[in-house]
Amino acid sequence: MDPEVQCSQIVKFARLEDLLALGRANSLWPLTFGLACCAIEMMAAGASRFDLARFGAEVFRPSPRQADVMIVAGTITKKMAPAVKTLYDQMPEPKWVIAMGNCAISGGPFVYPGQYSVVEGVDKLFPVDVYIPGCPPRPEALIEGILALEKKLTGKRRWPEVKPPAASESV
Amino acid sequence: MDINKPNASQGVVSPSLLAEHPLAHLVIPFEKVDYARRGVHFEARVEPAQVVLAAALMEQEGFALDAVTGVDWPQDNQMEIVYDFFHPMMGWRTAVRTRVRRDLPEVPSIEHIYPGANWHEREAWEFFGIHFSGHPQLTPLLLPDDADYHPLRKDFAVA
Amino acid sequence: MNLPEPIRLVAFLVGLMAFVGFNAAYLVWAERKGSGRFQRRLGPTEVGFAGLLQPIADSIKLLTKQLLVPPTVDGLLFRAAPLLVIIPAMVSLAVIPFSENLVARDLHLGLLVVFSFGSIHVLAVMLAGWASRNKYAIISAARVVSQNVAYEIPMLLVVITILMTTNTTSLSEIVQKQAGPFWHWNIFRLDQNPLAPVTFLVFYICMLAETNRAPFDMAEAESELVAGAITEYSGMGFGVFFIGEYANVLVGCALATLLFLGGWQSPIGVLPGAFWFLLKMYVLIFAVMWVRWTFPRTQFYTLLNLSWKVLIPISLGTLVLTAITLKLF
Amino acid sequence: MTPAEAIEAARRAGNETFILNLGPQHPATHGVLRIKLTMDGEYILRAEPVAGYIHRMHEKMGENRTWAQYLPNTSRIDYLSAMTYTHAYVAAVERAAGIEVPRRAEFIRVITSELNRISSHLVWFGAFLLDLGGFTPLLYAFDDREKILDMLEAITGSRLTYCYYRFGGVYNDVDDAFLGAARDFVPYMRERLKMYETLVTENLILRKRLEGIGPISKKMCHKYGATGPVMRGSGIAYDVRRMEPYSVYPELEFDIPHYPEGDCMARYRVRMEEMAQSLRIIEQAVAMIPAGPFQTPGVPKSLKPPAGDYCFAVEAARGRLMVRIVSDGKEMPYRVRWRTPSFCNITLFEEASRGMMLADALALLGSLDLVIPDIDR
Repeated sequence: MDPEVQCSQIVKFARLEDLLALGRANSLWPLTFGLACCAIEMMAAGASRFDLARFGAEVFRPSPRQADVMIVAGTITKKMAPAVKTLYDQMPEPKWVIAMGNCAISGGPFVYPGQYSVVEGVDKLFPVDVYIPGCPPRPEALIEGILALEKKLTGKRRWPEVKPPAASESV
Repeated sequence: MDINKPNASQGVVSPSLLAEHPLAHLVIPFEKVDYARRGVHFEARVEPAQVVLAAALMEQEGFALDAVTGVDWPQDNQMEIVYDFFHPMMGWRTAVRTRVRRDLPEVPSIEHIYPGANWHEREAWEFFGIHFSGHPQLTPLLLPDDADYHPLRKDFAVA
Repeated sequence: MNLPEPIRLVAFLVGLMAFVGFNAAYLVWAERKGSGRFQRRLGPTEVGFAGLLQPIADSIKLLTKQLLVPPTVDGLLFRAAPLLVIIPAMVSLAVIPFSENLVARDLHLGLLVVFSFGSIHVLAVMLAGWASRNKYAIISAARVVSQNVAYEIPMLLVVITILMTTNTTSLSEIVQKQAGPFWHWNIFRLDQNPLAPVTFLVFYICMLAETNRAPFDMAEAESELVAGAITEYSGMGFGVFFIGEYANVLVGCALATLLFLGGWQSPIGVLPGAFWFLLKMYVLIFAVMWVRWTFPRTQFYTLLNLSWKVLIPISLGTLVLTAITLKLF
Repeated sequence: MTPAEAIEAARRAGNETFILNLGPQHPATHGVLRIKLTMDGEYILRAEPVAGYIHRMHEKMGENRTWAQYLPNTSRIDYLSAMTYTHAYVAAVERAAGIEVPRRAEFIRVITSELNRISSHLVWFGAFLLDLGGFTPLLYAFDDREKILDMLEAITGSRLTYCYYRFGGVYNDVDDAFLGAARDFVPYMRERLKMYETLVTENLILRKRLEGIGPISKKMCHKYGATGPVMRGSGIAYDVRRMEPYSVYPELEFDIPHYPEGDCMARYRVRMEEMAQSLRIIEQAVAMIPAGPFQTPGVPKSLKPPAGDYCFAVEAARGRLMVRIVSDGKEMPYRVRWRTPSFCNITLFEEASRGMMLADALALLGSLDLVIPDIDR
């Protein structure tokens, strides 16, 4: 056998990786971790009208051991930061983080010179996969965030992406 | 339960209509204040030492504690503490104010009369540094446990 | 179908494993779709047609999750507990006759086998709770033990009344005795047991409590004990408890069908078969899910009082009543 | 046996107690409230709530923004009844600066506040039953709530944190579509309340879970200053809309439901009947709303109310909300103090939950209807 034959020419790895990614993308179990106003919009997203169950994401697991996605919905304060970090570390490995709302992205409306108690953005504590802007973002925005996370996992987009009209066109 | 019968409290007696001043008999002078203008019916200015007596009188008159508010006046080197009370039956509102020195703010605690004041006073201590003597547990309530700064003081720079 | 014995046994074993695996996955799907319908929303619809691939996605994800064994945990017991949850359900399924000759091993003492293995489930959940060294898990372990002990007794008393009326412990014989049109089923045999429907109800309630299903889900009470005894389990450890729970619901409903609703007998007495057995079983399982999504959780002491002060007297009463009716008529 | 005896028995029996953290992340706390429970087996010996995990400096922000810039903050303190919080702040500043509010704006404020109260009670109803283990009512309650949010979104533009009131009126006018939708919503919601009555209130398991659990006496309410449905559940018929009448509430006909028992069931019934009363208010307000301006013209952009301190009290969904503002004549408030209802309601949890079992203590916590940023501000 030719010594230089690369393993990848013989064995095709892609298929299994795609299958696992597809399986993980379609059953993202969020951790019940509502902090403030965005938590109410997260509950509304789980309710009847904007049903998260359609994407297999409606099983809100209270224990971090059984959750895949940590949806940080609300403001992280300096007193809460260590608790959030421990929760993130307790989650088993293929885990993702959705920063929902301006507070989780950058501290939101509570950032001003001389502020003493808000952590300006969750990405200061641990890496974030999807950012959903809004204060609070609408439930559709949360579903769009979950679709974006699924696209990040599988590379394929489930529904056609609605591109906002470019500035020049919307005259 | 008789929710259809209009309850007694519907006809609240506005103090301005009362002939004689309802709190006149109290040892601490409460003067009448224009409610529509200030939102309070009666107001009294007391010395820090009389705060406990004022609270006891309010308790005896059937008032409930509404809030303990600290205000920082650096220009005249004083801190003001306002105790708000509301009457669940008659709907009256009273405010008791005291002024203490800014560098050593010290006020006796009314926690033994109104247990609800425990958290109010802890918060005032935490944000202004006003020491409530006799308070069982003056530790930070809303700030992290090791917080040693008092954020609501006017001269608060980010620690 | 008289294959040589070892091949037949292996075929049945594989068949039962597949049956339990398939059932656990698609009962979860049915529960999510059902709960969606109860709650005016669609269940999983995006994953495959009407969400049919959802259980497969869930199992793939659970299988490939990292299995976290926290350091403060009692390693051996922590790993043993999930196994102990699956084994009793599998073994009792081996004894349950799906139809005339479709039974893995038709033991003469089938009923006793099912109940003796049924009690291992309690130990497994308690072991999980104890081993994970988590305060919530320990509280839930204590709750599971007292709840199952309280509900084991009325269940066995009811089974004894059935034994008296059919005087056999072999499950297939019990079903054969209920042959003929549906008023021959034990639930309608008022001539032998005047309170037959009541005994069925008591058996059904006890089965609900045995498998920790709402409104008696004190062990895995989400809103109080975070995730109850299985808080520390992640990935497939948690998945196995899920399968164990649904397998136990399966065994419980199968037993209820065998003992009361005439196993594989058809209601109009013609062409009995496994179809009728599965139909009745799934109707009962639907009722279990229905109950879960309508009722809030009971308090813990009301739950225990219900068993000690209500169900046990009732089952004792029916036992004595059946004995009298059998003796006199 | 009374809680005190339970503690004594535990201490005497020498069985060691353990500390259970109803941690910042727990399904039953609906937010980041942490309660340190000293437990003896299933019984709670001492519960110590620890707040501050979502302290967002609302009072500090009041001092470095102008009067108008502070408006968005007011609806983020208690995002479930955001209208009433903005109403309290705006009315306090109007009282300070002596700004007149046209009648039409007052009626719009009443209608939107009552709609917001119903949507807040619906979230409480769903979350409370979620704590008791019933999953389905949450979805039904959110279904109705979406209808209210659609109405409010049509005129305010946002679903949760409305910043709709301005000094001297409201942001934009209310059109007939909104009034028609509000008018049709009242009979629809009455039907739904009847359905909740049969689905949940008459459910035997629920009654057993709530009746006689978590008794809160009048004295306790008085000592801790607990107000709102908690106080009305203990027999004191105190409602700021009646005791310190504001806006156009004196002209409207509605009752204050109150029950003497003081247990979880009483608080549950008070809130359910309050929704019915709010519907009555909306019905009358929609009928009586006059035409005319919705905002007083000529309110200066950079407002400078005269020096002094003013306060205004409003009946928020969770109880008595009092804002005390101190102005020193400049364009920025000197001090803004929020007396929020949840802050006072949580303080009685320690005394009320002594000696209870864990499940009952969580039913009591749910019946207090706490919004955690309301406690921490």
